[in-house]
Amino acid sequence: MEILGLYNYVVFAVLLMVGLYCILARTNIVKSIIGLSIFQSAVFLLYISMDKVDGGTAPIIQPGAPADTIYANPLPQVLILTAIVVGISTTALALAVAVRIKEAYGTIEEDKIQEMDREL
Amino acid sequence: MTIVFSLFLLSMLVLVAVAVLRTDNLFTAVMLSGVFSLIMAANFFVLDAADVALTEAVIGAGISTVLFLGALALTSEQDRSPPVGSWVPLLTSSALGGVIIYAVMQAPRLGDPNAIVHMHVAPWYLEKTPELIDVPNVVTAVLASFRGYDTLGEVFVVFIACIGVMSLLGRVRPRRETISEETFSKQSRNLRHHLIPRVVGKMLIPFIVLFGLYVQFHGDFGPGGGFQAGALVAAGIILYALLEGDTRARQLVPEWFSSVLVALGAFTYASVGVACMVMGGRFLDYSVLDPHDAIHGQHLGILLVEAGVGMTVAGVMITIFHAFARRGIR
Amino acid sequence: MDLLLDIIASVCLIAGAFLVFVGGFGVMRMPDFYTRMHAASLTDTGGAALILIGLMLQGGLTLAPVKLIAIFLFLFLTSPTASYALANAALLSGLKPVCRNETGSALPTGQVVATGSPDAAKPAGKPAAKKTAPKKTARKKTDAKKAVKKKAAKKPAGKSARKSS
Amino acid sequence: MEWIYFVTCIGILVTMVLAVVRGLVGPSIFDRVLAVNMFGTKTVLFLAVVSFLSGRPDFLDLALAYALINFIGVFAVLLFFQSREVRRAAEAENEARR
Repeated sequence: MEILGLYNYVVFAVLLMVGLYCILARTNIVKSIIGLSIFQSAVFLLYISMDKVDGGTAPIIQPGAPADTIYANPLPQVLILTAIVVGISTTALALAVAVRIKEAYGTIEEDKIQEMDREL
Repeated sequence: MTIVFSLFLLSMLVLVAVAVLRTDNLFTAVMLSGVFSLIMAANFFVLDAADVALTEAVIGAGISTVLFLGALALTSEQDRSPPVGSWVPLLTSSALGGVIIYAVMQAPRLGDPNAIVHMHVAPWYLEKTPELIDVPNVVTAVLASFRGYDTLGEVFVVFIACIGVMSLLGRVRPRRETISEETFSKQSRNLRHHLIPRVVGKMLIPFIVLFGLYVQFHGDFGPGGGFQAGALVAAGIILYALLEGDTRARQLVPEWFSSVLVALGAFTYASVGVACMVMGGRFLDYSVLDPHDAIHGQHLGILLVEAGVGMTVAGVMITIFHAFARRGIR
Repeated sequence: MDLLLDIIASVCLIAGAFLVFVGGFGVMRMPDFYTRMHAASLTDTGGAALILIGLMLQGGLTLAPVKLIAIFLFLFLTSPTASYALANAALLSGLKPVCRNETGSALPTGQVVATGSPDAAKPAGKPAAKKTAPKKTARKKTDAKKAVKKKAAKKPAGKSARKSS
Repeated sequence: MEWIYFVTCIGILVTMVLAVVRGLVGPSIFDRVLAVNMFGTKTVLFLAVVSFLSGRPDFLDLALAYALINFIGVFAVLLFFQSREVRRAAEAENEARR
């Protein structure tokens, strides 16, 4: 049971690894961006795992709820809520850069782009 | 209960992430990352984060896939990375993973009520929100009022990202990838000849926009707020653009309008803060907005600020989508 | 009364979960894309309907059943539309259904129907066949079963014709 | 009643796993799109049942949002495939020109 309580964090670490490996090992830029978004989601998962309280409920106070109702921690939720929207905007920016690279070089593979740069 | 659900969802998460990593086809990767974000949203909901789950749902399922597909259409579908020759990436990521796993072994288990995170400011927020702000949704209260400064910063980050996309994919016509007129004329840029999707989709657009407005103005009482609402409204417009073509969508929501929306939202947010200063309070201290009733002032401030956030997010999403879609036409 | 409601809701929920599971099983086990889609879309709507009705019975007189009805309606509209769009995309890009003839051997019948090879076409057209394909005389089939299949194949063919014009 | 919800949830989760496996196995890309679509429907149901299980039916908003948004992705896929042949032709033209 104790180890299952840490499962969220282990998955967080594994997702970080997958995301980082995707960024480092793949030369395709779009693939790297997808890896980046996996990395990002791993961080979201870490924060949201922290907000859970046993027997709690979402931090929206119901009018008729008993006074001893336990609520989840609202603070990580606020941070991640904004981070998701910021994340999609920055991903869009990265994709825009990738599109411009494709137009300029005709490819989105980093190794080929480097070759072309060396030839110049 | 939570643990059982988490077990299923998190295992699927890892499976899908590894599959995304292994596939060579970028289209497959995008589809699988759609599944990834769906699992993530379900997981957020199980972990009692309703607002975050709603955000991830709208952004991940609705907008992210469309943006990635738009980018794939402009770049390439195939990942032609050479097979990995060196051990450096694997070693680096394993080292990172090892360190983090070692570190999290000391972390408090999931749902521990005595974890340090729950000791500091969180109880204060939960306790004082009914008294100081009187909004049922504590997340909205913290987002818009207690940490309003932070959210203002985030809105400006989104704003700047939008400017970046616009300047990258602006009006300049690309040189190399021009296609002949014949091929160009064959390109279909909408789904107008598909009768069933067109009818059903158009039928749903008003409901999506209406639901977006509901989420916007019900955000004080239930899950929701400006971020989710903006993305929902934008998703409605994007659906219209997919069905009727980008040109028509730009007649519906002209470009100047979405740009003005982006700027106006950020401006509204900041000017509410300035108005607070003018009325004798501190920046983004809404209590002074109504001299007779501090709580009413807070309500007014949150309403205005959330409206600003909604406008900016909707404008940014629509603008980014148009930028990608128009690039595809030329 | 409450007990009765509980029992009906439980039956609905369990039956719905079972149907959903059958759909998932079908998606795993069916031989090709189109049959998989059949399994997914049919049990999707059926299972979803049962589960949502079960929840509605438990919702009482609050806003919840209204929202559930809305979800129900939207799922009923969007799920078949999405299936249509998907099948259409698959047919357009040339994914052929696997068909079996009477002897049981796999035969790419979809190919024959889609290309409409002239040797298969016979001049005597049934009215049903005429109705489904009034313009394309070369594609008339005497076999009514094939005519039904042609309905499915006709749409993308007409579309590509319009697209290229 | 609680355990009925729980069993339903588990049934839906197992179906989600099956859909994910189909998405991973393929073989054609349409199978993957089908898996995504099916997964979306299952997520709607899962969220609806969990909101009853946790005793907060007001969170059905989430399921509603999913039901509305889910199929936009499928339309994007349809459009993507429609323009695919043209893109390939354009790519071939560019290759020939070089």
